[in-house]
Amino acid sequence: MDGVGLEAYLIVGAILFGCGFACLLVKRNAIAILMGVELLLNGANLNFLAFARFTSLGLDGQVIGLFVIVLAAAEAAVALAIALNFYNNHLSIDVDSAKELKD
Amino acid sequence: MPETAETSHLIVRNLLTAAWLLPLAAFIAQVYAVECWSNRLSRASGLLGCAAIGGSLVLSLLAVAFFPSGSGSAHTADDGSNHAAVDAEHEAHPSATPAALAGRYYTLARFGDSRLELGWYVDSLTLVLFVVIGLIASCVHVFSLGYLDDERTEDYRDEHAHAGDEQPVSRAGRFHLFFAYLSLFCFSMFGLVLAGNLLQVFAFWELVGFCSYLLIGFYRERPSAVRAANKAILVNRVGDFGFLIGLAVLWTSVGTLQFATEVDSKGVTASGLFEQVRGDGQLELSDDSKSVVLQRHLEAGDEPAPTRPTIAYTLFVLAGLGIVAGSIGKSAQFPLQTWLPDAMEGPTPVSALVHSATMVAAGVYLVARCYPLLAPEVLLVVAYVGAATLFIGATIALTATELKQVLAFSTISQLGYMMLALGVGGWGAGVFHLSTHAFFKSLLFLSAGSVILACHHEQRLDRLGGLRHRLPWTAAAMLIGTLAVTGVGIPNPWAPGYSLALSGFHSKDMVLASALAFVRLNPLHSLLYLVPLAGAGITAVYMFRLWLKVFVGRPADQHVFEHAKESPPVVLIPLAVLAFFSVFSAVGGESSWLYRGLVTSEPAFVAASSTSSAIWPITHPGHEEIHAAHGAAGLMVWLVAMAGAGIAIWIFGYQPFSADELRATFPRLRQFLLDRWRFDALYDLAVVQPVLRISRQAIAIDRTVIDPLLHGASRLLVQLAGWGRRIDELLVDGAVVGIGAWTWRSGERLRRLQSGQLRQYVLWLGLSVVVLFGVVTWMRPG
Amino acid sequence: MAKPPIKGWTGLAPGIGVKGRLVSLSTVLAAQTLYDVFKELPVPFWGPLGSLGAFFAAAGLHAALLIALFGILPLFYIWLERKVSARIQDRLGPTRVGGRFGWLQTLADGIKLIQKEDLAPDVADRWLFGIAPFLAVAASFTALVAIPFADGWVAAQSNCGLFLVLAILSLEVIGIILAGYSSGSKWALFGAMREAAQMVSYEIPLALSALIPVVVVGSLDFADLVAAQQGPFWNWLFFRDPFTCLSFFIFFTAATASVKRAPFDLAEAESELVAGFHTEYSGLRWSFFFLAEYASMFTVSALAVLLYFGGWSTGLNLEPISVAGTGFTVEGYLLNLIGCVVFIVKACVLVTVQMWVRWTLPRLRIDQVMTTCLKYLVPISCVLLFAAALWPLMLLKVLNRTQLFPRSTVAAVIPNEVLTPEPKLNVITIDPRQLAPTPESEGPQ
Amino acid sequence: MTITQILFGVFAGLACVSAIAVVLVDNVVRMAFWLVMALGAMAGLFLLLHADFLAASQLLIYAGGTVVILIFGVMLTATGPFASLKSSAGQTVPGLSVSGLLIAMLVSTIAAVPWTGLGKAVGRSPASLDQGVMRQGDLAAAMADSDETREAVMAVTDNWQNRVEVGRSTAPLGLALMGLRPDRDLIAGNKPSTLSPGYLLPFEIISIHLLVVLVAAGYLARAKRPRATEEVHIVTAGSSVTPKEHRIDAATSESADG
Repeated sequence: MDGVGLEAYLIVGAILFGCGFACLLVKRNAIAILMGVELLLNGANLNFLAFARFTSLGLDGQVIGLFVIVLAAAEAAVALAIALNFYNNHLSIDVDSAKELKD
Repeated sequence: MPETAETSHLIVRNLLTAAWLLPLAAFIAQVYAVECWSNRLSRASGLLGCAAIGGSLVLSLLAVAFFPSGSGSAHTADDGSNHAAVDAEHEAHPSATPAALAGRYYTLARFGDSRLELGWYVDSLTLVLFVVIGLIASCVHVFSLGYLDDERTEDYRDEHAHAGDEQPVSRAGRFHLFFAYLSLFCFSMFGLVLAGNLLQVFAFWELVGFCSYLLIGFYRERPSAVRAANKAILVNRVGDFGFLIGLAVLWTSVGTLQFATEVDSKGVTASGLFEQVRGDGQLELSDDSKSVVLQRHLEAGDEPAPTRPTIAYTLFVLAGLGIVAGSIGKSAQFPLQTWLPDAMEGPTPVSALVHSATMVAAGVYLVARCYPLLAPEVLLVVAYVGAATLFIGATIALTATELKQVLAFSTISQLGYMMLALGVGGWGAGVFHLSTHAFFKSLLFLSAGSVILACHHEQRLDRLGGLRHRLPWTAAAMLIGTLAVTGVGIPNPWAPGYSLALSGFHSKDMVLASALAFVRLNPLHSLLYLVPLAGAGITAVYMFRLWLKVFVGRPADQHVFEHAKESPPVVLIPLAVLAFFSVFSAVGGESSWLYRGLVTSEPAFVAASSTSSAIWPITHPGHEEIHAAHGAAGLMVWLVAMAGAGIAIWIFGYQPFSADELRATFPRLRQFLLDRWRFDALYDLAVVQPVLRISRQAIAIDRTVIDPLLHGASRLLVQLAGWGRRIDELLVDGAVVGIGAWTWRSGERLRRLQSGQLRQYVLWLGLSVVVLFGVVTWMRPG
Repeated sequence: MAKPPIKGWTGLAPGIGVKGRLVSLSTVLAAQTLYDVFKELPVPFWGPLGSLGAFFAAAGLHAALLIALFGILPLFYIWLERKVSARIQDRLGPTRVGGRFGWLQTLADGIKLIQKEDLAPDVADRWLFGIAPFLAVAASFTALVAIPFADGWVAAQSNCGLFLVLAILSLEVIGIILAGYSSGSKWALFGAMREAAQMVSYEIPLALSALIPVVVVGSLDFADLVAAQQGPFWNWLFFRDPFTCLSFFIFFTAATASVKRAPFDLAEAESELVAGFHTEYSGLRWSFFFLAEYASMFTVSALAVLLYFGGWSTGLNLEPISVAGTGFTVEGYLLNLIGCVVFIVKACVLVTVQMWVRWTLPRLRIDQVMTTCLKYLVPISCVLLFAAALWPLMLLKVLNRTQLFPRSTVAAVIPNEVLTPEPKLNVITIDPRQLAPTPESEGPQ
Repeated sequence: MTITQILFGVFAGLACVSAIAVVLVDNVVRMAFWLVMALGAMAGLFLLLHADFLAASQLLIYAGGTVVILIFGVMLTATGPFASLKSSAGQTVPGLSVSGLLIAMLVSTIAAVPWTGLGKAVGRSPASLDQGVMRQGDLAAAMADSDETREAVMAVTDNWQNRVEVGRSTAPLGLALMGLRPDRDLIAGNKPSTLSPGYLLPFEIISIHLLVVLVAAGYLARAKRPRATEEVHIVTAGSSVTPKEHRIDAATSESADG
C-alpha cells in the first residue's frame, strides 16, 4: 500500500520485544528490568496498532493500545514502589540479592 | 359450724392438708435449717418436731369438729345428734361408698381417660386415724425428748456397738436426726391415710417403709440394727410385690386407682374404684359367674352400653390378694411376720410409734380402706391369716425373754386379731381394735421405754424384777396397758357395750363377737372363733408374765435395781396421756364415740348379712348378727382372759416353780417357740440358702465360663491387633513413608533448579518458549 | 509516475497525485500545502527525486521558518526581559549595544557565549552531559511544530494538536534531569530533581485546565478551537463563561510553573542551589537551556492565546477568515497574514505578563510550590472542569441556548448542521472541517 | 521509495537501535535516555500507523511520565554516582542468545505468515477499502477541477469509518471510550437497529484500576519512619516529593518539636 507493509511493523515489534526480554535476562538492576518491561509492552503495543491499521481490528486495536499504555504507567508506578521497598530492605537494587525465598 | 357442705368440705381439706404438710415442713427445717444453724447440743430440733406434730394434732381435731358428722356431703348435720340408732343410721346409706369427701390437688399424668392424680380422700376413718396418729406421735415426740436426751452430745458412746478392738463406738449424737426421721415418718403416715388413690397410697406406703428402715437402723453402728433394718425392708418387699401386682391388675382392668367417684366442674364424672366394683353395694357377677361387671358411671342421657366392662373374677381375686399381700408384709402377718421382732432394734419410741401403733397398722388400714375391692374368698384368706398370726404371735410371746420382744409379738398377735376381724366381716371391730390397740400398745412400749431408760438399756426379763418400788408411775402405766391388752373388765353380758372395762376389752370383745357371728353362719370355719378365743387367754398369760417379771418379785440384778430411778416428767406425762386414752377411749363399746365415728366410714354392704361367692359359699354376718353374738362372745373372752391372768399370776406371781423347772417342762415346745416357730430357719433354708447357692453358682459360672471367654476374646483381639499392626507398618506405613521419601528426594533434586535467581527463571521461560516453538514447528504436519 | 496516494499523517505526508501541468496562480492559491505548490513546479527542480524532492523542499522550508522563529523569539524576549525588569526596578536596562534601545544586546551576549569554552566537570558523565541541552532544545522546538499561526499555517496539522503540544512540552524535563544528573554536582542534581518534580506535578493542573476549552469546543484540534472563537472578542473562551475565564488563570499559573519561570523557578534558585541544573554548564550549551526556556515561554503563551484569546482572530468581527472548502482568495491570504501577526502579538503580551510576574513576585519555597499545585490548583481545576461541563446544561435550562452570547456572525458562514448537533452525537459539536480530508500543513509564507 | 518508507525507516531504525542500546548499555541513566529514544521513535511509528492520539499519549505518558519516574527510581536507589551493576558473562551470553533466538523465532514466524491474505478481508472487503482510498486520490485531483466533485467526495468521506481510515481517530476513540462505536454504527446510510458495544466499562475499570494502583504505589513507597503517620506524603506518578525532602521535612519538624 504505502510500500510499508504489516510485516515491517511486526518485525520492529518483535525486535523491541526481544530487546525487552534481553533486558530482563541481562540486567541486574531492578529498574533496568522495569525498562525492559516497558520495551516488551511497547513491542506488543506496536503489534496491536499495526493490526489495527492493516486488518479489520480497526478502532479496537487503538483502544487496546491505549489501555496498554495506561496499564503500563500503572505497572511502572507499582513496580517502582516495590523497587523502592526492595531498596529500603536490602540497601541494594540488585534483583539477584532477592533470594530469601530460596531457602 | 359451716353454713354449707362445700365450705366445710373445703375447710376440712385445708385443715388436713395443713396437718399433713406441717411435719414435712418440720422435716425440711430439721434437716437443713437445724443441721446448718444449730449444734448437736440444741434441743431445737426436738421442740420443732413436737410443735409440728402438736400442730397437726390440733388441726386434725379441728377437722373433726368441722367434718359433717356422721354423713357424707349429701347429708344434713342432724344425723350427728343421733346417739343410739347405729344400725338405722347405716341403713340410711344405700350407697356402697362410705360417707367421704374427696378431691384432687393436681393431676400428675394423664393417659387417655386414665389419670394419675395427687388426691385426697377423707372419711371418718381418715379423721380418726389422723387424730390417733397425731395424739400418739405427739406423745412419742414428747417422750423422745426425754428418752433421747443423751443423744444431745458431741460424743455419744454406744455400748452395744463395737469397733474392731472391742471398744464402744464413739460417735456424734443424732438427736436432730431422730426427730427429722420422726417428722418425715409422720408426714408419710398422714399422707398414707389422706391419699385419694391407690398409687398415692403405695407411694406413701413405701415412704413409711423407708422411714421405718431409717429408724430401725438408727443405731447404724450396731450390726444387729443394720441386719434388722435390711430384713424389714426386704421382707416388706415381698408384700409390696404383691401390692404392685394388685395395683397393676386394677389399673389394667378397672382403669383407675381413684377411690372416690369424682365430679368435675363440667359435670363429667369419673367413676372411682369403689363405685365401679361395688356399684349399689354388692358385686354384680356376670351370667356365668366368671367375671365381675364394673359399674361405670353413666352420663345423663347415655344409653347403657350393650356390653359393660367386666373384670374376670380370678383377676379380681388376684387383685384383692395382691393388696392383702401388701398388708401382710406391712402388718407383719403370717407368713411375713418375722421382721417385726427384729425391728425392736430401733429406739423404743420408734417401736411405740412406728412398729406398734401406726405403721404396722397401715396394713390393717389398707385392708379396711380397700374393703369393697376384696372378694369374699380374699376376706377368708385374710381371716385365716389373721388367726394364724395371732396364735403364732401369742405363743411366741409366751417364751420371749426380752421386754420389747414380748411386746413385739404381742403386737403381731393383736394385728392378727384385727385382720381376723376384717376377714370375718367385722369391719368396725377391726378398725376399732386398731384404734384402741394404738393407744394401749404405745402406752406399753413407752412404759417399756421408761423401764429401759431407768435400767440403762437393760431389757432382759431375767435381769429385771421388783421395779415397782423404784418406778411406781411406770409400773402403774404399764399395768393399765396390760389390763387393756388382756381385755380385763367387768362384763355386762346383757349390754356388752356398757361393761365396766378398759378399751381393749371393748374392742377385742367386738372382734370375738364378729368371729362368733361368722362361725355361727359358717360352721365350717369354727377355728376362726376358737383360735382367737385361745389367743385371748394366752395374751393374758404372757402380758401378766411380763408385768410380773418386771415389776414384781425380787430384783434379779441388784446393780440394775440399785441404779434404776423413776423417769422425768417429760417421759411420764405422755404415759399419763396414753393411759387415759387406753382406759377411756372405748368407753361404751358399740356406743362409744370412737366406734360410732368409725363405722360411718364402713362400706355399706357390710352392714347387712350377705352370702356371696363364686367359689366357696361364704356368709358374712351383718351388724345384727354381730350384735346378737356380742354378749356371749364378750363373756367367753372375759372368762378366758381372766383364766389366763389367773394362771399367769399363779405361776409368775407366786412362783410355785423355779425358773429352771419351768424351762424344763416342755423343752422341745419351748425351744420351738424360742425359735419363733422356726420361721427364720425355714426362710433361711427355703429362700436365703438357695439364693446364696445360686449366687455361688453364678459366681462360679462367671469365673469359669464367662471370664475365660472374655479373656480369650481379648487375647485373640490382641493377636489380631498385632497382625494388623504388622500390616499397617509394612504396607500402609511403608507406602506412605515411601511416597513421602520419594517426594522428599524429588523435592531435593528439584530444589537445585530453584536458584532464587529471578532472571534465571525468565531465561528458562524464554528458552522453553523457543524450544516449544521449535518442537511445534518440527511436528507441524506438511 | 502514478504512485498510490499517501494516506495518513496529513501534516507531513500530503497525499496527492502528480500531474505534469504548469503552475498557475490559481493553482498556487488553491494548494493546501507547500508540498502541493512545490510539486507543481514545472522544472525538474527536484531532479531524480521527483515528488520526494518536493516533499523535502517543503519540509525544509517549514523547518527553516520554525527555526528562524525559534532563534529570533528568544533574542527578542531576552532583550525584552532586560527592559521589563529594568523598568520594574526603575532602571533603564541595556542602552549601549545596538542603538537606541540596546536591541543588539542579546546578540552580543550570544556571540560572547559562543566564544566561551565548553567546560565539563571531571566527574560528569560526559556523553550525557553533552547531549542533555540538545534534548531540552529539541523538545521545546518540536512543540512549535503543531502550533498554528494562522488558518492552516501550521507545520504539522494534527487533530489532537493540543494534546501533542502538551506531550512534547513534557519531554523537556528529560533533558533537564539528564543535565542535572550527568553534571555530577549535588546542586545540579537537586535542581534537576526539583524541576522534574515541579514539571511532572504541574502537568496535571495544566492539562486539566486546558481540558476546559476542549470540553467547551469539543475538539483537540487548534483549528476547531480557534474557529469556535471567531467573531467579536466576546466569543473568545476567556469571556465566554465564568469557568473558562477562571480556568485561564489556572492554566497560566501552571504554564508558568511548567516553564520554571518565577515565582516557580526553584530549579535554578540561585540563593540555594547556585544555578540549579545548569550550574556546571557554560557557553553554548548553557545558552541552549535559555533558548529552550524562552521558546517554551512563547509556546505556552501561544497555547493560552489559542485556548482562551481567540488565536489569530482579531476579535473585531472582521470578514470571517476563509475556511477550508469555501475557496481560496487573495484576501484570505492577507487576512491570514494579519492573523499571524495578531497571534504573535497576543502571545508576546502574555510573555510580557510572565516577565512582569517574575520581577514582581518573590520566589516560593519548594513545599509551597508543591502545595500550590497539589492542594489548590488540582482541586480547583477539577471543580472548574465539572462546572464548565454543567454550565451549558444550566444555560440550556435557563436561556434555552448553550452560551451566554449568541454567535450571530459566525453562524452565517458555518453550515447550519454544525450548530445543530448531530442527532446521534448530541453531546459533541462537530465542525465539518474535521470531516474534510483536505486541510494540510501550510507553512508561514 | 516513498515518504512513508523513508519515515518508517528512520523511526524503525531509531527504535531498534535505541532498544538494542538499552540492552547493551550498562549505566541505568543512559539506558533511560535510550529508552526515551526508543519510545519516541515508537510514537513516530504510531503516527505512521494513523494513531496520532496514541502517539501523543505515548509521548505524554511514557516518555514524559514513566521514564521520569524510572529516572527518579534510579536516583533514589543509586548507591553511588554513576553506579552500574554488571552481569557476568555467564548470565549475559545465555540471555542474549535466548533473546536472539526469540527474535529469530518471531521474525521467522512473521515472515512465514501470508499477511496479504489477511488484509481487511475479515471485516470489510478490500475492494471497498481500495475504493475509499481511490476516492481520496480522486479527491485531490478533483479539487482543482470543480467544486461539485469536491462536495460529492466530502459526502463520501463524511463518515466515521473513513475518519478512522484516514487517521483522524481521536474523536472516534473518545466516542468508543464513551460507549459508542462510530466506525461501526455511524456509517452514512447505515441504520443499525442495535448499537455495537463500546469501551465504556473497560474505560471505567481501567480508571478505577489506575487510581487504586497509584494509591497503592504511594502507600508502598512511603517513607517508613516512626513519625511518618503524622505527615503522609504520597509519592505518586505525579508527585514530586522526593524522600530526601521527606527527610528534610521530618528533620525540621522534629527539631521544631524538640
